[in-house]
Amino acid sequence: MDFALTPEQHQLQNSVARFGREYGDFAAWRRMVAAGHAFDTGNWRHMAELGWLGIAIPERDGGLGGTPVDTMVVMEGIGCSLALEPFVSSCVLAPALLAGAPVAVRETLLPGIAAGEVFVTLAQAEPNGRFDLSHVETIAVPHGGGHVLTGIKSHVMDGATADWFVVPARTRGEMDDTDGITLFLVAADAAGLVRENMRGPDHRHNARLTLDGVAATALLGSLHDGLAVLERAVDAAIAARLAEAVGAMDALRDMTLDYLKTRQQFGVAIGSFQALQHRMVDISTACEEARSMTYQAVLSLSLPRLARRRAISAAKARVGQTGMFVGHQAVQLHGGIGTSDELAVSHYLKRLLMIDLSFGNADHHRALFTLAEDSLALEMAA
Amino acid sequence: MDFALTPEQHQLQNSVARFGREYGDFAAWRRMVAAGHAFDTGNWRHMAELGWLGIAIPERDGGLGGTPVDTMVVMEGIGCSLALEPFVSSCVLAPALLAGAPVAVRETLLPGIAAGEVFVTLAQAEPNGRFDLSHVETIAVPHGGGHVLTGIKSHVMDGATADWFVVPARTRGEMDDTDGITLFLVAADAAGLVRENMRGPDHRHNARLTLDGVAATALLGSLHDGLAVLERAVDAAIAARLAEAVGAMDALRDMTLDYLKTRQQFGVAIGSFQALQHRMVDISTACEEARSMTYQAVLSLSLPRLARRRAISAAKARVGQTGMFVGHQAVQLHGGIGTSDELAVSHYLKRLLMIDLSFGNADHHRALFTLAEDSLALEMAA
Amino acid sequence: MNLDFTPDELQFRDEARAFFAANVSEGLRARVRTGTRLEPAEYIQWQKTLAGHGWAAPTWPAEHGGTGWSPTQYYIFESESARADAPQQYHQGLELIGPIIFTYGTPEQREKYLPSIRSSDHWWAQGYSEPGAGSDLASLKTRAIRDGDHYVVTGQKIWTSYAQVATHMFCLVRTDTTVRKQAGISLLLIDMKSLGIRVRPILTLDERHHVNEVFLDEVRVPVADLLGEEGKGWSYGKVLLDRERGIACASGLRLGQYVRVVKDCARGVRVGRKSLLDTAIFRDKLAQIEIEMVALEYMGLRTLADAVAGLDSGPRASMLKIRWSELLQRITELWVEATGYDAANFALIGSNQGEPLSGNMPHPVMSYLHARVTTIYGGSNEIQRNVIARRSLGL
Amino acid sequence: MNLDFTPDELQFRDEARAFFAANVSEGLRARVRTGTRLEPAEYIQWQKTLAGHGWAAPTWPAEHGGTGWSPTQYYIFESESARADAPQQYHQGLELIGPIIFTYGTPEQREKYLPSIRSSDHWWAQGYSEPGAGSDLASLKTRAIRDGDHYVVTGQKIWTSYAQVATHMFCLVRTDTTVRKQAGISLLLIDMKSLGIRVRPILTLDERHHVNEVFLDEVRVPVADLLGEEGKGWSYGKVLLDRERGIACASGLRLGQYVRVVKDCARGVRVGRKSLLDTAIFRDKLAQIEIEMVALEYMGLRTLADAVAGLDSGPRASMLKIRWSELLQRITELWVEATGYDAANFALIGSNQGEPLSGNMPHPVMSYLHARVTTIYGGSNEIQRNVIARRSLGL
Repeated sequence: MDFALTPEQHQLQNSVARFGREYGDFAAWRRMVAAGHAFDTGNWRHMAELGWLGIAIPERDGGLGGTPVDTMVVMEGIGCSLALEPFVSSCVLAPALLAGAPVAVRETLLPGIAAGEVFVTLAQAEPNGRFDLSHVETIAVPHGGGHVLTGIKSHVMDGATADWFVVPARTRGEMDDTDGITLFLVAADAAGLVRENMRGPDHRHNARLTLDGVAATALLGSLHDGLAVLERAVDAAIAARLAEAVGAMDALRDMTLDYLKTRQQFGVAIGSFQALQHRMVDISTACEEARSMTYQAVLSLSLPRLARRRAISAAKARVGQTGMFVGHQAVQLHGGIGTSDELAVSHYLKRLLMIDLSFGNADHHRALFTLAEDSLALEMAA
Repeated sequence: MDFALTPEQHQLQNSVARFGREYGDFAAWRRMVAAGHAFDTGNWRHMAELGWLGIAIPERDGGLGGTPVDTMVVMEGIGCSLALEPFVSSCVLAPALLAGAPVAVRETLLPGIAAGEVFVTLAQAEPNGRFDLSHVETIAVPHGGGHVLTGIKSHVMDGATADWFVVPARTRGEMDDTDGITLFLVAADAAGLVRENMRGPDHRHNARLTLDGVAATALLGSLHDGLAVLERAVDAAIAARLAEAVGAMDALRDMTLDYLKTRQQFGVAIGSFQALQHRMVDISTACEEARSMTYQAVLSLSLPRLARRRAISAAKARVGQTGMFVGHQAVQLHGGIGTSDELAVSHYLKRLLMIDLSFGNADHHRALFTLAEDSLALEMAA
Repeated sequence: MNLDFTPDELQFRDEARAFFAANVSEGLRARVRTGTRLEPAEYIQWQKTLAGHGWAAPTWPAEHGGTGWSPTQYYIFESESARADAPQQYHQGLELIGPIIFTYGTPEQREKYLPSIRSSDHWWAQGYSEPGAGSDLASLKTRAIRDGDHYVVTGQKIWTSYAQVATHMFCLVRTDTTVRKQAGISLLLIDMKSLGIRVRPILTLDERHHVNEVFLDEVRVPVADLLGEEGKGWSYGKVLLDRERGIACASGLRLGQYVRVVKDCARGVRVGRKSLLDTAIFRDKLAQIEIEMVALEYMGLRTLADAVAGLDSGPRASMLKIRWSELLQRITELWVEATGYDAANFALIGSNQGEPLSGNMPHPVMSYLHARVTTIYGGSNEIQRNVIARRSLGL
Repeated sequence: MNLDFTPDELQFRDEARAFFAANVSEGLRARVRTGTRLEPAEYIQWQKTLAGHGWAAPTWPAEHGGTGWSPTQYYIFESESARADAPQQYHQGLELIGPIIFTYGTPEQREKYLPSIRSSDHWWAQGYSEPGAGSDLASLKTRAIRDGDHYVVTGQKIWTSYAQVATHMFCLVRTDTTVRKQAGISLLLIDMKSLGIRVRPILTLDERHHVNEVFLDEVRVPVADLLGEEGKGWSYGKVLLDRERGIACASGLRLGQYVRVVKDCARGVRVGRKSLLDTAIFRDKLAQIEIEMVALEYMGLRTLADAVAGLDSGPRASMLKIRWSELLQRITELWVEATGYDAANFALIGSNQGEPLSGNMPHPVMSYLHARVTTIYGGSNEIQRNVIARRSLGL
């Protein structure tokens, strides 16, 4: 049992930190965002050259076959520098969703993802589904040897820049049935697909898709049985996302501590006030909690389903809460200047808000935690 | 609109304060409790002489016919001095429960209550009923012109010293039906009644009753229709109880503030530490909130049912929460000494804990608040 | 102790209710219900509507053109306004400088400024905070040097709301640098058209422009526009801070508007076969907030009653500011939570850039972000706690 | 980075599991599950059971009669113990003075004291706090004056756990009053049978007697029972405080016991036709606590891993103490809440006085009350935050 990184992971961490220093200039970030870019394509190319984009892709598919810990190391750096690159969607979520895809599909997409030339994301959320993965109203009907899809996918992370979508659609059963969900690959330029692009408060470029008889390019995995793959892929994506949160929280902690030490009011540094000191301690403790939770989430990805689900939902709930706490307190302790768009502080808060929301918020995951907990207890009793 | 007391109420308040100074000695309180007394009978006699016990009793029944505000003034004093006298049960709850009772019953009991010679309380709670007033499993069956009762009343406030119990029992319908609940008067020495006496962590003497074919002395009010009277009486009792909480909270606030100003550590009064100052501010704010909530609860007792229910449940929930906060923080800020049985601080905490619990806790009343809120909205829309 | 209105007050309530029913258009109502700050033009229009009815200055005495209402009438006015989803009045002229002008100003100043505040022909901005003087206002550095009939003002103000549209700014300046801290500070009324004033917008975290930096470079201000006495500006400033908290008290009444909006939002969100509003956990959180709002309302009423009775309400104004801002933040957090993934929709991009989004977006997120400011401005909640500890608890 | 145990560790886990299965009687298990502190006799009996298996001192090196386990083995031992509802060991001798004796003590002191700690033939009490020196230990006043081969000790200690049964007390005393604060403090090992010691019980808010005042009136302590060097007692004391927090880390594992008890309790409570455990609001609160416990567990594991690797874990020990005590309080509050009106049943009175109450009463309330102490003792949570701010954040 240890929480140490391997020498290779240490090297990766150093490389991520160097990357952050070289590319993580906040003024440049603001200019990029103001110019309406979804992310920095130069950054993305560089990440591809460093091999990071293939970390979660098996070696046989042109990737590095890395571990969730490797992904975590990269995501912490991304969180720390507020990078908007679609790493989780294209490089963590998509490879996991394509795990059971036909060889031809894997050969087409995965090397391209690793090279940073192909963008894939998941189009799961529906207008009436809230955060429930099994809520699939989008219908897939057989047509000419394949399937055509009709439905609405209301929030597609990084959807504005994706070339392909993995779309869960219903091939049998009722609205919230766990059975009857099948994963399809849909091209962004497919006929019948309408894409509305929207940016978030965190400046990510997402999309809303309306599918009206869209022909799927391929069926991924087995018919009716897509939920297990979807759930596993989302859990891997959550773990990565939480590492991003940890990076963002640590960055906020550091800049807030620095501000407390330098900002003068009433003739002294405001960090000399005990009430602010104690708040700062609670911020630091929240960062430690989030990091511990993220480690256990990352390490749970190889466990059996229920243990994994319990760990991931516990972590998602708590990192969301601690992230919001740190975000809110960082703004508060900065005072007026913390509410300015010109300072990075509030942008980290917005990113943490979106992370708390992504893949379901704390309330949702507390409920899932309880479900997993009860099922584990039954299993134990049996 | 005003929150001022009348001159008479001011006089009452002064009299209550004087009473508290004369009788509210904590060392004497501890001796009394250690001797196993339920309360101080001398105090009780004195209260009777001052007329307080008849405040909530109509003049025609030998009382003073006072208002809920008068009751509030007395209860604040009781809370402030940690008095254990069964004022709420015998002098607030019982008179309200007897509102629709036959004249003979009223004539027998109410003047005695006002004189401090008769003790009446409510035996409502049942083992499977949690906090629900309509959960009545105790059965009343007609017998020889009256009724006999069978069931268990698991928590009877001040039940150890009561001469009479008002017992809600089911005369028709199913377990949680709102219809079919009838109020009966039962003598403490009735055949078939077994009383187990228990003291609380707050040293109140309560009881658990087992009724096995106990003949009721009288039916109070109308058959099947007791719930409305019960609910109204409990709401009046809650308002009184909250005033007690306000008295206890203010007492804790004052002694904690005093401690902060006198206790020296690291060469200064601990009240000079900003983190403790801010905590003390939050304690004071909690006391203000509790007082405001109690005023609105007391003033709501004359409103139509839904508005009253909304007000009472809001107040019960919030005063419970703020009371626990103040209790916990008072102990915490006192440090080690705050955890000693020899100091009053922890006894106030225990009393506040029991008040939070009495008539249903915060969770219960948040649910009732929502019920009332939704019904009011429907009413408004109609 | 009673909560009943007198017959006169009941009649006034009906009058106010009728006024709001007649004068708040469905469009304006919808705008208010987005939960975001109005544009200056909207504030001005609403102020003119009130002025047309003689209700321009609800807290001012009649002799200065106010309504001369009792605190109870003001409470009725504000609660009917909130109930009708009417806008709040923009307060900086009306509440933060007007009362100082009619209390300490010269007859000329009263005549020159008060009517235009009521009619909203003048828009006042507050020039208090400086980059180095936020919570610690007494350390402000903007200098005013007497030069004949003028002060020559040089310095920098920050977080100045709506300086970009303001016609005037009331401004704390240092007229004497030889004394310490609060002493030596004066209050000037500055015409924003004066030479030497430069306004730099600051975009806030809600991506809106309502605050600014204001640079003053040898701005000449007539001595006639000194408010009160030289060197006493600080004491007037403290009156302002107290009044600012008074506003927070009335703002408490507005929280109900947000709750209605959050309920509407949650009612429309499906969770399985239920609406989000009918799920236990969400509804319980909402109930908790509503209950705390009842407490806030009654703390406000008690403060009001003290005002009617001419009593000092102690630290309750600061407590109200703390509780109101904390509750506003929690309500808006819950609003964002209710919207679910829609919260990610801040603006359309690409071909339909600039078009409105569905589902009331991005108002919940904007309100949430803007609400972060409320625990910072008007004396941060930390400062409020310091003030209560020192002044009221004697710590 | 991995959480896997080695084959040896897995074998040890099985051994520990079997040991607890065989040695924790159903009665003891039930006793532990009441959630209240054991009686001294029960602690002693359990310590003897462990000693009989060679597991008397799980954190001590083998050379001093400890198990010599790795931190991972200790973690396994503690988690299996918690899982089996086994008691915790009483820690004052084992953790608070034993390690100081084997680190700084003379060979004679080691020989005299260590075996009896392991066998629990000696029961040690901690004589640190004084009426005027709680959080501010450095201002303690108990004097020790050298008189030949003895120190003569006069003063007063407070909050001394189990002084009424202790055979020995390790005691901070002032041996030099001419220097300030920490300097001049020494650590003495005092036989509780010495003349001049008087123990006055303090009843705590849970109505139990486990702490005391200890009055020392010219108590003669042999110089041979000075631990380490004169005037350096403070530095050993700091080591003790750090270890005390380390205990809190292991205590985190015990929170699961409470959660099981709360679940059992809530399962038996009816709300309408459901069990309380199945109601959304209660279950959600419990889930929140369980989730925070997972975070605590992993913060503890990281601290443990740092210990294995010989790394400084920074402020995490203080953070663990804060989070553990806060969670324990919330769990016990929820336990009391679950019991409903039964929480009012503290003791039978009248004819059946002293008989046990139904439904596990009054354990929930006693646990809840006792838990209030945990944010105060071992360095109050306020002090812990001060320590983190100063040492780790540099504020």
